[in-house]
Amino acid sequence: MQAAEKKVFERPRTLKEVPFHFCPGCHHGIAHRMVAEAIDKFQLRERTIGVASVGCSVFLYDYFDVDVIEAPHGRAAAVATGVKRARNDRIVFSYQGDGDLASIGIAETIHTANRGENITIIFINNTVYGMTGGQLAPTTLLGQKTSTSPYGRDFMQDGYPIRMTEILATLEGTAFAARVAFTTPKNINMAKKAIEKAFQFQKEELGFTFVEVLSACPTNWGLSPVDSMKRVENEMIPYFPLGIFKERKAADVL
Amino acid sequence: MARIEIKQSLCKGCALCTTLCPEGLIEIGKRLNESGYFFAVFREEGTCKGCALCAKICPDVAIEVWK
Amino acid sequence: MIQSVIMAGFGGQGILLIGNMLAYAALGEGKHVTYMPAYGVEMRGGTANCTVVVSDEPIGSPIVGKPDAVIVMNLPSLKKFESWIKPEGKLFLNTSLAPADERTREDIAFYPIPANDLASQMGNARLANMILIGAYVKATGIVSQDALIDSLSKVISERNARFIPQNIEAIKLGADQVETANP
Amino acid sequence: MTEKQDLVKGNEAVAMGALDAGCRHYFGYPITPQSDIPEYLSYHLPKLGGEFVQAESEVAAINMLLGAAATGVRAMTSSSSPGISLMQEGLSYIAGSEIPIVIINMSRSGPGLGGIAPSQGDYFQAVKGGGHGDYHLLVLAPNSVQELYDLTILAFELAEKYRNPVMILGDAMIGQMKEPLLRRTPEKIVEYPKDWALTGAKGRPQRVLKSLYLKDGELTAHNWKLHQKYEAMKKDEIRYEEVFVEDAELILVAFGSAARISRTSVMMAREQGMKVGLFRPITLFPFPEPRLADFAKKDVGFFVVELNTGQMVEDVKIATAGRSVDFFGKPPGALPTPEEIFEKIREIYPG
Repeated sequence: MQAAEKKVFERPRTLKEVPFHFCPGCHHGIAHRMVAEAIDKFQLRERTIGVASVGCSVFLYDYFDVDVIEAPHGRAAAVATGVKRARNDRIVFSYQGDGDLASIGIAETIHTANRGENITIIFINNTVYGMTGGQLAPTTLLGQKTSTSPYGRDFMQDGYPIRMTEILATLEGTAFAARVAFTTPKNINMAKKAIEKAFQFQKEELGFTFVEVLSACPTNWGLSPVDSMKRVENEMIPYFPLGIFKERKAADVL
Repeated sequence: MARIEIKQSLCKGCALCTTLCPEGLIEIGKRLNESGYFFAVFREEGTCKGCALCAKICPDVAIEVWK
Repeated sequence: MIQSVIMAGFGGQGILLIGNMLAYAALGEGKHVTYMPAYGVEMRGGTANCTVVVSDEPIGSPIVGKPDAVIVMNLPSLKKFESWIKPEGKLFLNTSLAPADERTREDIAFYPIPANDLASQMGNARLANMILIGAYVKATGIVSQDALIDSLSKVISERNARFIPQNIEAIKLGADQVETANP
Repeated sequence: MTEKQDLVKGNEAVAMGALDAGCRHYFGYPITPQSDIPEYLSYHLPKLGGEFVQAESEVAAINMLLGAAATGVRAMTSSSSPGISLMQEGLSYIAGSEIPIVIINMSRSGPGLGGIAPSQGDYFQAVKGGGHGDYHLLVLAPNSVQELYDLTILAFELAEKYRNPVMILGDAMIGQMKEPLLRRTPEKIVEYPKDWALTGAKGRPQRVLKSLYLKDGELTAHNWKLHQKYEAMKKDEIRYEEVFVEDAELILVAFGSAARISRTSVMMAREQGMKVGLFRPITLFPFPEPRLADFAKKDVGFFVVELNTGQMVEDVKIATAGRSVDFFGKPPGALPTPEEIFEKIREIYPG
């Protein structure tokens, strides 16, 4: 007799059963799923408070079945700090794009990490401002054409793409910092583990946790979803190497 | 025997799943869904191993896997 | 009954300290009181002044254009505030640092007190402010000398409590100057 | 007077009021002339199990406040004019998201870096919105150390009652002055339901606090809802103080420090037999417009005194439409003396 059929992959409980508004082939959906899976894995849904940022991911509350507060552009890390300080037994995460986190909000990002706030930031780096139509981002690659760098990013004009994970990994308050991508089955698994670890670290109160996700933006890149995935692999990863850049073993005891 | 279920209403036809399926069992179909996308379809030919790579790469969480 | 006083001098002469003492003394006697430190660029310029108003009734303005009295601890403050004093008001002048002949008003009561010299004779030049506030309280009767002495414990930290007896001595010495100083 | 009175600095009275109102969360950034507030709270909050965070900027501070208050706790920040300008973005979001917070502006002088002298140059910013969008703060203007304490406690209640940011608009004068304070700790902290607070969606549907409304008609409805709230404040929350207004032929209108100084000028005028009164708005938003309109029905002149070149005077003119309104403005530098204002009264006093 054949064993009963079992569901081996299903939508995480924390992710509402509604279609994403993201463009076809956008990696936000994959990152959303992995965050929801991490929340489910540690049974955190009922004590999680999400912080939505300004950008394509602003509708966080439409997809995550958790309490959510919306932050002004760039301020998600400060808002998350406030939430955590008021409710230190809750799990607090913000989800931010590269314009939000690495440009207008870089001060909040760095100081939140430096204070070792026990929160998790999921950082989506797709090298452009997605929601406003593909303008130059702090992470735009050299030579990359965007709607405000029509001749390609030139370091004489716009400086260099910023590597946030490396910067944050240097800070004492950071407990975990990793960069991941979804380009291969191996990378997908690594990404899932990194996001889980970030939430696990927060649960264990080890300090600030940060996961940078290299993400495709087929619409603003003008590439198909499949070609966009190749661009992440062939152009982004060489400049933004994947891996765990900081992993604290235990909470600092001073 | 494993199989997948693609929720056609969630699918946007990005085709990322078609690139990862080791057995080549997924393709973009010829029909449009309610949102106007040619959605991915599963060819039920019996060689699916239930590896779930298609589901893991799907940006729209449109795939469920049964084993 | 409402009385106002402006106290002025260099930063470090203890002007704000004696302003606070007077305010605490008034509070101790159940009076209404406001204490307003000088605020502005002067604070950064090395000078200090404050205004204290003491009254039996609720006080309106903590800022005073025509004070009943002025306590002056240095020459620049004399030049700035002498003209503000109400007709028939009182000027308490530290003549150690602001010569008596620099003053111009004849319509006010004048209390020339060589506060720094007296303090030095006591062995502690920092007591000049206490001598002046002692004289002011004696001359105006705005609060009792006992209330003023009681206020020392409010403004002097426990760490420096051992200096309180010296301060009391200086207050009394200041009070003694009133009769000799008053014309 | 009771034995419990102590001589307290205005800024410290605010901090004491916050603690006695049950506020245990403070986020701020140092700026003259209000740093006594964070200094006091950084000492006391940890001992009370609270949180004191010195943020990296005023921008971060107001957003930490947004996050903390979103969870339903009483939270506060304080700053002074340039810092308050930096907080305007956050205030707009907080008003739009209907999160109760208390913000103290011990205002100094501007524009720009301006100076540290007392000023009332932030009146427009405080009462007309300040940030982008169609919103108001509820604005309270204390004029004594006691009122700084009492109104800070009230501010927390009103913030929760209306789910709206409440601003205490003081200035360098009342923040720095010392007066006797009676610390009348409320026996019971007045609180309002927090069925909106983010605490984790345990056993209830998800809650969201946001200011983005993109669906058809949603934002229109949201703006009208906020408007209704401001109308309710106008109906129920107007506060003012009157001195000698009954028979007055000339009514001084002033708030905060300017009112405090003017009060003495009014007494001087009364001693000279002049029928002069003082009307002091305590709420600047909602502005006591109806009461001023009542006076305007009588044959009475108005004289507005402000520590600026003319801001509240516009609201007085609206409220007293048709009446003569004189103005004496004193931009930052030296504070006006009561004698100076009295001279102005004498110039314009009828007859």
